[in-house]
Amino acid sequence: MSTGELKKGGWADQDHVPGIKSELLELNMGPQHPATHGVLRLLLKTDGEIVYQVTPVLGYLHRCAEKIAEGVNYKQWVVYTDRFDYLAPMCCNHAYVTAVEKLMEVEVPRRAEHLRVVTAELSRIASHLIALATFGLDMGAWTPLLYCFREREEILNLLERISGGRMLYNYMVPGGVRYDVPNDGWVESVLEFITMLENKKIKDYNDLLTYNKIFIERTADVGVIDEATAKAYGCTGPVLRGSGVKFDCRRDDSYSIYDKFDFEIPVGMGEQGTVGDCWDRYIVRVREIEQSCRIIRQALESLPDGSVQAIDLIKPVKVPVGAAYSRTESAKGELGHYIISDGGQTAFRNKVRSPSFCNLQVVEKVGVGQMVSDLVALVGSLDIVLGEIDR
Amino acid sequence: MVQYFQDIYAAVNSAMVGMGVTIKHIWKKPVTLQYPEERQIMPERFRGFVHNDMTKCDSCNICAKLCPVDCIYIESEGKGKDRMMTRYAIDYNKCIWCSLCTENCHTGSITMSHDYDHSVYDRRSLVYEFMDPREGTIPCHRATRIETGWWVEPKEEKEKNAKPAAEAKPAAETDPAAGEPSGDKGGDH
Amino acid sequence: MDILTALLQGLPGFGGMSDQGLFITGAAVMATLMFTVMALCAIVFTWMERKVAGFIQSRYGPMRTGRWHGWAQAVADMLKILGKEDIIPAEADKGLFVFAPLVVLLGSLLAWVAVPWAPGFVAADLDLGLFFIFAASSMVVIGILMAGWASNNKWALYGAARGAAQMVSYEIPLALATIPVIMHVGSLNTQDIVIAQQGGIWHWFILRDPFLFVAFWMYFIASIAETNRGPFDMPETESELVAGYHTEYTGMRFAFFFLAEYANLFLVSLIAVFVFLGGWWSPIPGLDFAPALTFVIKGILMVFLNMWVRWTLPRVRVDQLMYLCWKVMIPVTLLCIVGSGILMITSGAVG
Amino acid sequence: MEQKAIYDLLAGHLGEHAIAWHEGEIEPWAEIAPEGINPACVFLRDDQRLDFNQLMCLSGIDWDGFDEAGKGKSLGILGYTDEGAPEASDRVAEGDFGVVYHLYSHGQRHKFTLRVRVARSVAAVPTVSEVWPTAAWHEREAWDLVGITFTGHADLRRMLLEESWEGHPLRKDYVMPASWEGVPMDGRPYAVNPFPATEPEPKGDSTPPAEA
Repeated sequence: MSTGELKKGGWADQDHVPGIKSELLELNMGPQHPATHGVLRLLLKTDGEIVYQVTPVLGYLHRCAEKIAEGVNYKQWVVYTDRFDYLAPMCCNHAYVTAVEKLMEVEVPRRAEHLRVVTAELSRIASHLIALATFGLDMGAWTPLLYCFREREEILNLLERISGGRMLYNYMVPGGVRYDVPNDGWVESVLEFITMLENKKIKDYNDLLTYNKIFIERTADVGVIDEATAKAYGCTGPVLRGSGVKFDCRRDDSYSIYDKFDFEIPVGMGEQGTVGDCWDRYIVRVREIEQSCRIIRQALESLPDGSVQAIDLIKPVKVPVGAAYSRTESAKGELGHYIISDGGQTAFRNKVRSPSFCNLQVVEKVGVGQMVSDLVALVGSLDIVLGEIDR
Repeated sequence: MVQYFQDIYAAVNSAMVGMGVTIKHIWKKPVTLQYPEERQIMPERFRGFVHNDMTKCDSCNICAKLCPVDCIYIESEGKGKDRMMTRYAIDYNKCIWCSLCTENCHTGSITMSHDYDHSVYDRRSLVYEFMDPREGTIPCHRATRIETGWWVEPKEEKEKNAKPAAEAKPAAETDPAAGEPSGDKGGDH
Repeated sequence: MDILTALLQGLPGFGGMSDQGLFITGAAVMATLMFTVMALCAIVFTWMERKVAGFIQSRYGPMRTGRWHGWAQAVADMLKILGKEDIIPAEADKGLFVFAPLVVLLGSLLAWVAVPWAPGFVAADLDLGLFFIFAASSMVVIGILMAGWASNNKWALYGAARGAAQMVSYEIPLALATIPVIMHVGSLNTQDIVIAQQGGIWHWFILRDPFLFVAFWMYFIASIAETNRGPFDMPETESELVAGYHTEYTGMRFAFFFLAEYANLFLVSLIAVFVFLGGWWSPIPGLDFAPALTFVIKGILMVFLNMWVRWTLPRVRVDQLMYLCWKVMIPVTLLCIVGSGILMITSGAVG
Repeated sequence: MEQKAIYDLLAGHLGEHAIAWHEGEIEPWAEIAPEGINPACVFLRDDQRLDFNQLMCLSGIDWDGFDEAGKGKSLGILGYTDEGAPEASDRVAEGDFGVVYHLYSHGQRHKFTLRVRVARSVAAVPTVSEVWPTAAWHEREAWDLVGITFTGHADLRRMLLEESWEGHPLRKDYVMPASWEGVPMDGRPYAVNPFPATEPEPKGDSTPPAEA
């Protein structure tokens, strides 16, 4: 049944028994619900298992980050960017410092750029692992969750060794990174880890989840976001690529030193169903993990010597007057910062364009006509993080 | 019809493959640690609870200003040579372990410790007062400090000592075999 | 039951009892025994489930309570759950709400009476034993519907509706899968079914002919669905329906559901054992020293298989579940009946 | 396509609604009159040479108190006093509101920035949510936090804040609430630790001792 037909009237709108008016069932999915990945609330109107209307209600995790940005200085606000997408904080750090540096027009040391790329890609892998894990969990597969968390734990350990933080790193500063590589064989550990991940673990995930027939049945042809919808709704990241659009900020709007590396952009090809279904979005993430491993290997093998900070850490960051929108490819999609500077130490306005915020909006359209179980699959495959949506 | 049987075959086959993966893991050693007995070794740069060494701190207020969440409270009385620090407190309810305070400390008094295990029954207990009430106020001015026996590490020396000190300290602490777990020191109620 | 009655007669003080009195006393003893076994298996299997899940997932599971691998964790949990506040939602249908867990528990408890633990050791040696088991366990679905409706919670209602559809449907392949065995035995008596499998592993029904082998796996899949466990845990589906039909239940009433789930799990495993896997007979003929123990060990292995499946596979969607039942399992089980029948005739087993 | 060339095309289409072109900064931008924003966006999306099929970002801005001189002397935001009371100011806010649109074309691979400025007394801009559906949420957020009305928006409700919230926090003259629905919201720090340490701290040990 197409969306149009469903909206016009289903079983519920008809007068089945004379004198008894049937209605759609209003259902609150969240804010406390296992499948909404945090404190998202979806107001559903359903007829049995079929969803007729989805209205996301946001704001349960709103922390006034943009207001705070007008009160703290540029270096202090790096700390807050960690808290947006707390599953890939390095990517958020990277996005913010890129935006500040764009305004400052400062040259970042090469070594720092390499370290930024390595840590951001590790963070991206960690985030994608969580995405696989929680998507599997939404589909009822418990065990991949623990396996993915096990590998994520390794990444957290690696990032903890270089930055000191386990989850919220505060590692990058405008003009470089805070610390150089620790002298305890960190580079070797990272290489060892990504080799293990590429060779063994991804195969495990594929065996256990990706090519499982039940999983394919649950995700293929479900929640199809076609290319036009994805673009119109501003979807980015794996959601856009899952719809078959070969677009990646790292390649097509290159920032940092991503143009120096050789990697591919995986896109959804409708292998198990239609292009842009949940399975495509899922497999894009799996393949991106492999590509991230490639980038990390290249970045570490060509790690140059030198300093890691262009600006003295002790000095406060002053940004010349101007406004710039800078976008980067975070784990969830295009993470943009629009910074308006008045020449002082504090941003006049800092708007954050978070990928999950824009990706989630598509639920309003695509969620209609799905079954409740498929809606769970759809929300899971969008891989949203509420810290980023509500900011 | 062929598709029907192919689907059944795919379902059975992929289920068997998946079950092969899980049964393989039953025989492997679990990766989790039994927490209070086994602890992860904290890396050198680990950012635990903030610690301030009162013998070095001269109440310059930079850490309080740099703190993005205003969790450091410093109070002092008097001016110039007679300035006395009366309170140095950190509110761990607010602290976000960002380590910005340690970066600009010119005396090197404020550091990130390796302690992370710090549960309390009353959240007001997490406002930690670093000054011992019995020792009274602490002079802030350098000359006065040297006169009264409080010592401030000179800046040049600090830079020289910074690296070996930082490396030596965690080595002793992170070894789980060396002594009791750090959480047991302070967490007794 | 006969053995028990005979035993009781031998005991001092019971000798002078009338037959009726002996029967009632025996029934009471048996019922207590069964309930204890049920409660015990819920405790043992929750612990086992956690350990199995733990080791499958690269972790230990409970390790603290009771020192050795947290063996007392399930006991502690049971005590905790009994001590919890009993909440009945204000808008709930109180009568149904209170009654529903009892119906579920009763349904699974009743079915236990026909389980053949050892030669002659069965609570009620019914001529229609297997039929009785299936009939009694279908009462569970009424309890689930009652619970979902009475909770006055939309998620619970969803869970109940899904659960009813699922369990009613899956009873058909569940029963159909056992029909080839019944054809071989020529009896529905549970004792007879086991006795027919005497003589080593090659006489077990699972290995008698290929159709019975398929029928066993059909039974296995249907039994997972019948016990509402993953990958067919439609009534609960914690990632979709929060907790399904028992969303609003707490304390003792929740414990009843919990108890019934694990009792049911063990029950269907035991049915699989005595119908397909030779009951109390050991795989090698002549080693039948402890029939009841063999029976229970086989049951536990089946429970393990069940858990292994649960912690591996993702959950199917509710319409796919129905597809699987009506379009795959029922045709296949029917095929098994026909095929097995033809093999019986060609091999001359029936004249 | 060059940014300036895009603007020329746009200006040719819009006429008087295209106010100015700002070159020479890090990010060049075109200033459009509020009335012209909808035709401008439709043109930018539908013209095959431009093909802006994605709205990257839409930001609402309160330009009140902005230091044009670039000395960093913009008006600070109002917070809480040390006593925990909301700071207040007698100043009447007068700056304009602005909306910034960042566009991207997947086909042509070029970006463009549009800016709109409206007087504080008007505070209304036509919606572009029919041009790009993604604008609907961005506009709701801008309405919620900055208080710019988007005329023609189908569903202009609060996005991140509670429906009953008063004021728009990202306005520069926003006064922090003293309480919300009975919950005090003062920025007061915790009082002195009622359980201070009695043992002197062991020197050199980096473990902060807990309370007694």
